[in-house]
Formats: sequence, structure tokens, C-alpha cells
Amino acid sequence: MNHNDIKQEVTGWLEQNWSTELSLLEWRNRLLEGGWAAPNWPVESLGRGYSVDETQVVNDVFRRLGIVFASQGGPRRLAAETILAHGNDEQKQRYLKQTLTGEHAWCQLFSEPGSGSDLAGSSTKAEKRDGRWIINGQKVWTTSAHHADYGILLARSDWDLPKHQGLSYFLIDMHQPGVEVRPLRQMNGHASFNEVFMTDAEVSFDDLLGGEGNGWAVAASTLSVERRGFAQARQSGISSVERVGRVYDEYEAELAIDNEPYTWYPQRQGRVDLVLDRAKKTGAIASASTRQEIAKLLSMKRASELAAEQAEATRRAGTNEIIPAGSIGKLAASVIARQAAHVHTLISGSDAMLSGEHSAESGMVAETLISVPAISIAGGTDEIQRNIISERVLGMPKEQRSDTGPFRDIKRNT
Amino acid sequence: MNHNDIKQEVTGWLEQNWSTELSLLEWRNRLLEGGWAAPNWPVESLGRGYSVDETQVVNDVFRRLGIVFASQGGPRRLAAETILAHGNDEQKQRYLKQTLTGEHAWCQLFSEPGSGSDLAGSSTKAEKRDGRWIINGQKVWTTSAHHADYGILLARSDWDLPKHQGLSYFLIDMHQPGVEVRPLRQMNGHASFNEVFMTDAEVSFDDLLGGEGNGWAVAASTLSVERRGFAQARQSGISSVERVGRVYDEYEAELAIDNEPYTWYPQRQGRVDLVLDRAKKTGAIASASTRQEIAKLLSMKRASELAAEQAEATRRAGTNEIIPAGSIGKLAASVIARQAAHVHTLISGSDAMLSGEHSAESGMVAETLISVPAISIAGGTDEIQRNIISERVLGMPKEQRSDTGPFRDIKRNT
Amino acid sequence: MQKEFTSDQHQFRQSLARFMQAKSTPVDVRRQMLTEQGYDAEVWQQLCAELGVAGIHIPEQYGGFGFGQIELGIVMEEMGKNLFCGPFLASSVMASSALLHCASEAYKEQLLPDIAMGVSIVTLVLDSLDGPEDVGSLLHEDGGVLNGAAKIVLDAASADLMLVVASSSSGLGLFLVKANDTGVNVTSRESLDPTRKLSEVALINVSAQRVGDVDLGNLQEIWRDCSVALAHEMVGGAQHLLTSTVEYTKLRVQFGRPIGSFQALKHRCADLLMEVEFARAATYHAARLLDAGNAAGLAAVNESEAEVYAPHMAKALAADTYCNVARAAVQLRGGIGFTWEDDTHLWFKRAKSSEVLLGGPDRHREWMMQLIEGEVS
Amino acid sequence: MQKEFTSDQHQFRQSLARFMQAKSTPVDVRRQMLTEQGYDAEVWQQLCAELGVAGIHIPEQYGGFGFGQIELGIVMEEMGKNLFCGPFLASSVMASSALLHCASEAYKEQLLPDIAMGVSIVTLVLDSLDGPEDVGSLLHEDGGVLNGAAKIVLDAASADLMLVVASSSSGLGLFLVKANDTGVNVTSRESLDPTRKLSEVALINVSAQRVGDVDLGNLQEIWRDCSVALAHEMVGGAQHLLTSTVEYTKLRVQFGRPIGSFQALKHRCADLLMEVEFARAATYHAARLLDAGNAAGLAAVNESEAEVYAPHMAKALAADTYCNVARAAVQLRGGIGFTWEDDTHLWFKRAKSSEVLLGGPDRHREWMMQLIEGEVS
Repeated sequence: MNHNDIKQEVTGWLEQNWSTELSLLEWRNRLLEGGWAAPNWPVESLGRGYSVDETQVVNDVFRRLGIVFASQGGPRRLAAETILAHGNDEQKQRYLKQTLTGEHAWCQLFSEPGSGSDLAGSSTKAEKRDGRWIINGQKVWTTSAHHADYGILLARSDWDLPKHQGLSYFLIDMHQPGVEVRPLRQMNGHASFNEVFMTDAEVSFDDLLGGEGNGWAVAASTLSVERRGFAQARQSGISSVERVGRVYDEYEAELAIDNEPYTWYPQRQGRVDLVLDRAKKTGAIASASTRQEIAKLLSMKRASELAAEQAEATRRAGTNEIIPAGSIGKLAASVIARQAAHVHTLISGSDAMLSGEHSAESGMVAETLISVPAISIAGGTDEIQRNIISERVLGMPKEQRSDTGPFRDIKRNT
Repeated sequence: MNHNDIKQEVTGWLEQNWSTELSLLEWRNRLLEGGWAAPNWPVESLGRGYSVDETQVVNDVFRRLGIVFASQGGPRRLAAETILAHGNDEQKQRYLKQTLTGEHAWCQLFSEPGSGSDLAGSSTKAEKRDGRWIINGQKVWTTSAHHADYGILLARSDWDLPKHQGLSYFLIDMHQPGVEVRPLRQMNGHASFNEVFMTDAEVSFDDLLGGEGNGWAVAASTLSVERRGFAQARQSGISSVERVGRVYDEYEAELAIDNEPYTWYPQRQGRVDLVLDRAKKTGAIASASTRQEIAKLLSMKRASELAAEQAEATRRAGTNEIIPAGSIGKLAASVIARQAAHVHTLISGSDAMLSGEHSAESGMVAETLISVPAISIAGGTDEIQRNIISERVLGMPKEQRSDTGPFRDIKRNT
Repeated sequence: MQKEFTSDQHQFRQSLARFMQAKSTPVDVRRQMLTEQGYDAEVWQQLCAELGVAGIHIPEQYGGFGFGQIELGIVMEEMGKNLFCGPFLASSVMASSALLHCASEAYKEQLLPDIAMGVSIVTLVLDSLDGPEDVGSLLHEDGGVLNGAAKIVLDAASADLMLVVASSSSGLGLFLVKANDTGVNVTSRESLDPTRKLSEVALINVSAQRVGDVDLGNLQEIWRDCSVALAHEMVGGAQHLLTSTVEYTKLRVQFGRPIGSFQALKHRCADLLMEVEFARAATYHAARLLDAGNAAGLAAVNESEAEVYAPHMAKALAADTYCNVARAAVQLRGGIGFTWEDDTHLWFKRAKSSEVLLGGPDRHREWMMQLIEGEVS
Repeated sequence: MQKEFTSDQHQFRQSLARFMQAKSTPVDVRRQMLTEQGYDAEVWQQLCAELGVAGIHIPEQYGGFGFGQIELGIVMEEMGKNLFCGPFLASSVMASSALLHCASEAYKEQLLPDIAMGVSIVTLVLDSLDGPEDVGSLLHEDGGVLNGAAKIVLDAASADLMLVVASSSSGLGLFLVKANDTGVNVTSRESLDPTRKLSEVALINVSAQRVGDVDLGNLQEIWRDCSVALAHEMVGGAQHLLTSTVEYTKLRVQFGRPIGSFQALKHRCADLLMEVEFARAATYHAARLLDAGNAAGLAAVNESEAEVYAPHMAKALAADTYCNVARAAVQLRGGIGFTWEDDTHLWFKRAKSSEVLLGGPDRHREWMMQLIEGEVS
């Protein structure tokens, strides 16, 4: 479709429908009715069947005018996209609309204490009993589980099949007695994740997604949405239009809940932004050896941005290979965060012993020092990224697998 | 035996027998007759059955008085000790004496182009034909092969047994038409190793050492002598007694041939000894960041010496675990050499582009820069050392092997 | 010079290890780190009474056991392994060192015996913990009265007495202050490492006794003693983390095999073992040199061994090593290592705070180079 | 600012790659590096004639093709991949840059066209190759006569003309000297990297024409241009080595499996890929900034992009990367990689000599910091 036509249509529609005095739910229901909540989705599934570029036109208009989008905070988007891709009509009807409006909050129940790097090693049990699925097991690293209404759940429905073939993918109601959510405190004091314990938790047969034994394929599709989200995250956020009115207030409240787990994320990336100012303020910049370390840090940071830009440009120009750039970027983020922590320590000297609001940069430096270890673990460890890069980009041979044969017989954590 | 008695005995014997006017061969034959050529060897095999400590007493007397030892240059010692340990009486008689006198020179034919880190993967063929062993294959990294009379040879006598079981160990005459020795030039311009090509080379049945199929065990014993030699190397060398006379002249000539392959070894270790003087002379020591790198280098160097001393003290105090200290020391040598090359580069600046006698330290710095890559390869790569340390010291699990079953079927270089 | 531990030293270490394993478990550490004082006074007294640690290296004439830096190092190393919470570093190491190097005979006799018994907790107040050159700019004495502040003081909240290094008209001096005097303001500071209690100490017109003279020379000696002791603590912590991490990798399974069988992890652990061995060797060596120096006079050591830089080398190596091992200890545990529930972060934070206490590795390397240049030139 | 290569640039690169693969094989390189001149004049002429590389970035008014640093970078990168032997860096890059930044219009018109055609080989004589600040202490002009020496000059043995930066009563100047004049003494120096021909140039009472003024500012500009060009060469070399090393690990078998399946090697190669990608991105970016600067005036770029430090960042990253890849390239080949017969050492040595040419990574990082401080303050 002609981009100008799209721009005209959406602008016209917004003139008719957008009002800051609507409730958030009212506004989002209008969005849905107008077909603007997810323009890239198929026409039969609440969307307009737009291409990526066409959707971008709509998004640009929304952003420029400061219009509130459909709800897409973290796990909501993963759930919605996965249901769209793998759900049957009934499932789509049951979940998609209220997910886009924000009425349904989601969480992602993939990682387990016994399977972190090795997601397909899930040993949460799903058994058919009395006309429903009964779930037993423990999940971990579940962001926002305490706010979630539903969870996307990977569990093992057959222990006699090979590892990747015995998994199934479920939509589970989090508000039931068999599901217990406990906050999981991290070494930096934040508790932005949860543990989720499932004890005879129930899932109706209707909430099996993508078919029995097809869980790994469905999960892989969720993970690819997650990776794409990671790469696109920087471009989102609405413009600085003055935001007054009910819809904004309610939207801010939703955002506050969605973003709460992420307040320490800038620290985990090393707060490179603080380095130069602090080095000057403290006089540490006078040290020639510290200058070398700062220069290494800034070089690595800038080069990683430039490499990401160039990879993006290459991607746009043709090939669709997004994973390598993602893995390289993720690995680089670890190196950068570590070097940043090193430089912050050099700058602080013995003051690095202090933390809390009376310490450097209101505690942000101290929080950085004890948050950076997360960057090289969360979302796939450095080791996993290096495996991916060496195998998928460089084409180096895989190692012999030790986890073939029936899952029941594979060595695992007890 | 009482150490003083030993000292008296050897001193008395030397007073009767030592003369700088003997030929080297005459002197060493006397040494052998007197039983002083290898005092730690059994009485029935040219020795006196002395313990390590007792032997040390003899060596100390020799060193103090500047007496020439039995020949033990490099591969000679490996061959002699291995034949002593695994040879039959006939083999011992045929080889040991003339090896100790220096009449027989040896070389070690283990590594192959296709099996470097993986010595047991040897694919040199040994076949019984017409009443003798016929050898076909290629060896590499053979120090002093062009001066050798005999070689200790690891070759495969059975391709249907598993890798380690199909090997046999031979003593091969290097002066035969089927053996061709070619110098192997290194990236630093030296040619201290050889390639050895064997084409229908012959070995008599009498020169199979330790029995058919027992080659890996025999080779392991050679390698353990080699490692011990590496650890003890620093303590050898005779004292600074004035050395005039025929025996010394001939000994120096022998040494010159033995040591010729090793002239670049100090450079491959990074020439840490040159760093401080050069840093001062060039003024590079004024740079705070270069000072940091020098301090890191000197710390690593000194700490590795101290750790080796302490490991040695621990070893003497009881346990007999020599391999870990060896592997750690070897790995450290790589790290130190690399850092030394880095520091030499910092000190040199653009002068590091130059080489040859008109460049820094008469070319030793340039030679260092292009020799250090060898330290992390020769005698077992860094990767192999890390495997050894993690498995043997830290007890971490081995990887699943891919080289089990008949050797014939194992994937190998073609 | 001694090269090996004696069997007495081995036994002493074993006794300490047993005590620590019983009384300084992670559960104990977690309990203590939430208190204001940061340690269990009863356990501390027991440790001092049973094993005499508080005065292990203090000369017998001052009520100590008369051992040296080697035994002090053994104490610090075993404490470091178990993250022992107590005022040992502040009182027995830092304050004692200041007294031994700077105080008059009378004050040594007055103050050291109580430190040696562990009944008096004394802390050393320095207005910089970064380096001897930086000390003395924020604390001043005039007419027997102290003013000024020190931003970071160890265990000030549990100290009875404070030894303050302050500038005065007659140069730097060491001054004695009662912790509960008016004008002594102790404010707890939040610490990156909650097992190490830090305070800000502000002095407003506090009357003080001058117990000795301080100059750059004896400040450097204090720095060397304390750095070597701290290096031992770091080596102990690093060893603990390396051991526990390697054990973890043998048990933890991913992809059907123990993660300790993955070559990337094996090689990383091998490199760390090398680092730990080297830091340990350098640290032991530094303690032995200090003891040899105390016995023979430091000048004699300088000439014969030419390694005055050894304490700085030890502190720098131990700090880098501890931090490297701590990073790996979290990383190799994956997400679990980043949780509060797992104990690894307790050591990680100690590694970080020890890295910068008494000067970071870069400072120590620079001092090392200054001493080496001095020697060779 | 351009972010992607145009299809013309792609085609240009492909033409170069084809030429290099045909005419600069390891066999060719090994043959050329044994000669005194170090290159094959016929191949050089062919390259200049067919692809116009010698003047690719020289403005059309001076007989060049009028392209920019991006195209220059393409040439250098492809040459670096194949270790092309020729006077390109000396004449087309360094001497041209000196002329473009310092020479009067008349001299540009006189000298650049022959350089652009590759028919005249000109080399830049600097008495320091470490940094602009160090230039001018060993070469002096007085009354139209030059004296002094430069320890390292590129391709002096094959140069027709020399451009000498020397101090004079009116400040630094750029002086033109005929290579075969009496008093010009060119002595070949043994080079660590035999594919790069170096000489010492001593000038004794050599009469010279002043072709322009030199100051720290335009020296820095020359340094930036040449560093970015050299960074491209290094990125090309690093890419070649990484590719060939990865391929080697896929083929080489030990312990019954390709060594490229061992995780330690896989992870090392992954890290190196990241480094190469980053060095490449920084290098391309620096070239684009220089071109944007040349088009818009460097000041404009400064304001809009605030990245005058980009050339130094590129040179430092490329140098560290090339050396790291080169070390790995030898190591991962094991003993074979250390032989003369294997080609890896040819690139290893080029990496080492490029690391320090025009200042090592530490110098470039220090310049980078000076420029960043200047910007932010």
C-alpha cells in the first residue's frame, strides 16, 4: 500500500477517535475496533495484514502524535505473537483481544532451576488426568509473575521421547491454588524476578498450544520474538508530546508496573554514560593508565554501536540473518559492562567500598559494580552466545551431543 | 649410603682418573669403567644403584671440580633412560654404553604432521616383512635429527586395535637409505628442527623395544623423562673452573652441536631480563601506562618462580605430583612470554618494525617478537596444558572421546 | 629465609580452619552482616581466648604471642576463606601496625596488650585509604585538639579507641581518641560489602593524646604490613571460591553432561588455578620477607633479596585474582550465582571491597615500579 | 553521511580482490619480499593502469580519480588481505597526504599527477613514525640545505622523490628532495616484516625545495588520514587470517574430531569475530567521517558528529585486533603455524609492524582521550 495513503488513513481515524479523556481500556478497545492495535497482524486476526514497512508508517504517526499503543509490555507481546502464530481460532479469540487491551497480563514460564542454558531440558511434568492437564514443577527467572494473569508454559508431556520431542506448550491460568509465585532476590538486592511453583496446577485441554509434543517448536517461535524485541527495543517509546489526561495517567500506571523489574538494567550494562564525567570530577582522568582503560571502554562501546548499525543496514539491504548480530551484540555488552565496572572502580578508588544513596552518583556506581555480573548470564550466557557465533556464523562443527535418546535416560540435575 | 663416604670415594677416584689431556671418549670410557657415568642406574647396568640424593652428591662433586659428565644432551638422555627401563639385556648392551660416551647420538621420532597434540594418533606404518620391520611415514619437529645415529621411534604396528594399543616402539638406524632428514625452517628464520621421511626404512626385530603393541606405554615413559628433564634443566651446567685441555675442547664441540637448536629459546620466553634496562634506556619507563604493563609482567614472572619453588618444596616434602606444577609452569611461561612481547613492543614503539643485528639489543628484541608464538605450542599447547590442569589437578570431567574403536576407523588427517 | 610452613604453623591453620568452619558458616555471616556491629562479640572473644589470634603477631613484650606476618597471614587467609566477621583487620592488623611502627614505647605498652587479648577494639582513622601519599589532608591537630573527618573507617561503630593520623604543626602524628568522647561522630555508611562495616568519622574539637610521630616512611611500612595481611585474606577467599565453583561445575548438568566437562569452563578454571597459585606464592613470599626484614632489619633484606616491592606485588596479584575468580564464580553458576540466596555474592562483594581497600592494584603496581626503579638505578 | 557501500564501491572492491588474488598470492609475496625493492614493478604498473588505485583518492584537479577515504580504504583492505607488496602506503597514502595537507598549489599540481598514475614513487621522510609531536627533532633545514637522518623510511629504496619534514628557522616545513641526489644516503634496514621495505635515510647537505609549511595541526591531519588507511589494511589482514584459521580448524583432526569442534577453539574464534567486526565498523566509520569532513570542512563534522577521535579509535582497535587474530592464527595451527613454510607468519609479521607504524595502540588511545576531553570540556 502507498505509504501516504496509510498515513492519511490513520491520521484521519485518529482525528475521529483519539481522546486523552478516554479510559485506557476504552481507548484500546477503539484501537482494536479500528484495526490499529496490531496493523501487521492478519485481517482475520484483529489486524490489517500490513508489511513491516507499512506498520512502521503507522507506528511513526502514533509516535509523532504521542498516541498510546496497544499493550505490548514484555511478556504480553511474546504471548500474543506466539498465540497468533500457533493458536487455533478459539484460542486466538479467547486471548488476543484482552492481551492487546492490557486486561490480560502474561508471564513466561520457560527457565527452570535445572535447565537454564539448556531450555529444552525442562523437567516440569505435564500429565493428562481427569480430563485436564496436571502440571507439577518449578520455573524460575519469571519476570512479573506476580502481576500475571496467564503464563506461557513449556513442560514435558512425554518422558520417553527424545528431549526436544516430549515437550508441550501450555497457556496456564496463574490465579489458581496450584500456582505459587515467590519473589527471587538477586545479589544486587533487587527482586525483579520470581520463582513459580506448580503443584497439581491445572490446564484445560483447550489451552494446549500448537499440539502435544510440539512444545519446542512453539517455544522457539516465542524466543525468536524475544530476540527481535531485544534488537528493536531501542526504537520504541513515544514522543515528548505533552501527556495530560486520563488515558495517559492509566498508561503511565501500566508502564510503571511493566517497567519496575528493569530499573537496574542500565546499571547491569555498566553505566558507560557516567564514566567521563566522573573521571573528570574526581580527577581520575589525570592518570595515564586510567585514560587507557577509559579509551578501551569507549572504543568498545562505540564500535559495538557502529557494528550493530552496519549489521542493521546490511539486514535491511537484503539478508535476514538477525541472530549473529544479536549474539555478537550480547557478547559485546558483557565485555563492555565488565570493562565499565573496571573503569568505575579505577575512578572510585577506595570509595568503591561504599554503596547506597550517599555513595557515588546516588548509589548508581555501587549498584553497577554488583549488577554487571548479570549481563553475561541473563538471556543466554556468554558461553551460549559464543557457541551460537562459532556454529551459526563461523560454521564450526558442533560437539557430539550427550543428550540424545529418551529424555528419561538423559543425565540431568536432581 | 653415607654422603661423606660417597664424596670421598668419588673424589679419590677422580684424583686417580681425571685428566684434562684425555680425549673425550677416553675420559668417558674411564667414567663408565669406574661406574660414575650414571650412578643412579642399577649396578648390573653400568651404574651404582644410587638414590636421587646420593647421585646428587656425585653430581655436586663433578660440578664443583668442573669434571665433564657422561653425555646426556637432549635426546640421548631420553633414549638411554627408556632403553634402561624397557630394553632387554641385549639392547642395553648394544646401546647404553656408547650413548653415555657420546659416540651414539639420538633423536626422538614421535610427532607427526597429522598428530601433534594427539601423539597417540601416530600413523607411521610399521609392518613385518621379510624378517624385519619396514617403516613408512613422516615425523616432524625432530630436534638434531641431522646429527643423530639412531632414533627412538613410535609407529603403528596394528591398525585394527584401538589407538593406544596398536603402537610399537622402535630403535631405528638413521644412517640408512630409507631415512631422509630435511631441516624445517621456522617463522623466526631458525631451523632447529627437522622433518624425517621414512620410506621402506628397516628395523631389525631385535630393535623393537618393550614388545609389540606396547609402544604407548614405552613412549609415556620417554615423555615422563622429558618432563622431568624440563623441570631439572635449570640446575645443570658445570662450574666456572678454568677449562683448558683436550677433554674440554672436545666437550665444548659436543655441546655446541647439542645446543645449537636452542639458541633462540631465551627469545621464545620473552626476554624479560631485558625489559627494565630497555625501558630506562629508551625513556619508556616514564609512561604510567607502560609502567603498569611492566609491573604486570614482572609480577607474573616472579610469582611463577615463587610458585614453582613452593611446588618443588612441597614435592620434596612428600607428594610426588610433578605434572600439575609442570603444566602450570608451562602455561605461565606462555602468558609471561606474550606479556613480555607486548611490553617490548610498547618500549620499542615504531622501532619494533626493525630486526637484525642493527636493531634493539642486537636483534634479540625482534627475534623475541617473532619467537614467542612457539612457547604456547611446543611441548604441548596451552590448550593441552589447560586440559591437563583441569582434569588432573581440578578433577574436572573429561570430554566424551571420539577416538575409540579400531584405529583404522577413527577420523584422522589425510 | 623460611620457604615452607612449619608443622606448628600447619596445626595452627587447622585449628583456625576448624573454628571458622564451625563459627563462620554462611548462615552466621548472613546473620552478622545484618547487625550494626557486624560481628558476634561472643564468637570473637572465644576466638581470641582459644586461639589467641588477636595478638598472634604482636611481640610478647606487648602481651602478644610474638609470632610474625606468616602466622598473621594464616589467620587472615582462613578468615578470608570463611568470610569471618570481626574487627580483626581493623584492630589487630591496622591499629596494631600503626602502634608498632609509630607509637612511643609507653603507648605500645599501654595499648597493645588489650588489642592482643581482643578486649579492646581499636581502629585506625585515616583520611585516605588509597595511599600513604594521600594521608593527612583532612584531619588536623592543633593544641591537642583534633578536627576533621575521615570518610571511610573500618569497624568504628564497635571501637573503644581510635588512632587518628592527623597533620599538626610538627608534622603528621598518631593521636589517641576515645570513641565515646563528645565530638567524635560516627556515622554508619552503607557498604558495598555488608560483611565489612564502614563508618564516617567526624571529629569536632576532640581532645587527643599524641602517641607517636608519623611520616611517609612509617606510613608506607604500615601500608605494606596491612596490604600483605589483606592479600592473605583475598587469597583465602579466592581459593574458597575456586574450589566451590569447580565442585559446582562437576555436579551441575546441562545438555546431558556436567557443565564441568565443557572445555570452555575447564580452561577458565585452569587459568584461575594458575592465578590463585601465583597470588598465593607471592603473598606467602611477601609475608616471609616482612618477617625476615623484622628479624634482620629491613635494610638487610633489601640488600640480600632486593624485593621491597613484594608486598605491593602480592596485594595487586591477590586483588586481581580474587576479582577474577569471583566473577567466574558467579558466571559459572549461571543465574543461580546471581541470586541473593546463593552465597557466592558474599565473597564477590568482599573481593570488590578488598580490591580497593588500601589502594587498588594499579596503585600497588605503581608503587612496585617506584621501588624497583629505586633498586635498579 | 554514507552508511553503506554503494554498488560501485562493491564492484571496485571485487575488481581489486580479483587482481590481488591473481597477482598477490603467497608465492608472489614470498618472491617479492626477497628482493630489495620488495615489489614487482610490472604488477604495480598494471594495477595502477587497470584499476587506477595510485590516485584513487587524489582530487581530479591533481590527476587523480577524485574518490575519497572510503575508496582508499577499500584498496588498503584488499591489499591487506593479500599482503600486496608495493609502494602504495608510502607514495599514494603518506606522501600524497603530506602534499594535500601541506604543499602549495603549485607543488600539488607538479607532484600529485605522477603519484596518481603510479609513475613516480614518492616517500615521506619523517624522523619519527611514533607521533606528530615527535616529528622534527632530527632533520633540519638551513638555507635550502637539509641535514639529519630518519631511522625508518618506507620504500625509500624505490622512491624517485622524497618529501622530508624538517625543522627550519621558519618552523617545520615540507621539503622536496631527489632520491638520487648526492648527499641522500639510503641504507636498507632489516625489517621484522619483510613484506614492508624499510630504510634509513641520512641527508648530508642536500639541497631541497620547500614545498609547504608543516605544523602540528596538519601533521595530525596527515596522521589521521594515514592511520585510517592503515587500519583498513589491518582489518583486511585480520579478516583473512580469521577466515583461513577457522577453515583450518574445520579440516584439521586431532583425537578423532576436527579441532574446530573443541569449545576452547570455537569460543576463541567467536571472540575474534567480534573483535574483527568491531575494528571493521570503527574503521569504515572513520573513513566516512573523514570524507564527510573533507566535503563539509572538518569543523562541521566536529560539531555535528563530535568524533574527531574516530581515526585513532580505528587505528587502535585494528592494531589490537590484527595482533590478536595473528597470534591465534599461529596458535590454532599448532606447530605448523610456526613454520616458515606455512604462510601465516607473513601476516603475523605484517600485523606486528602495522601495530607500531604511526604510533602503537596506546599512543592512539591517548590521542583519542585528548580529543574527547577537548570535546566534552
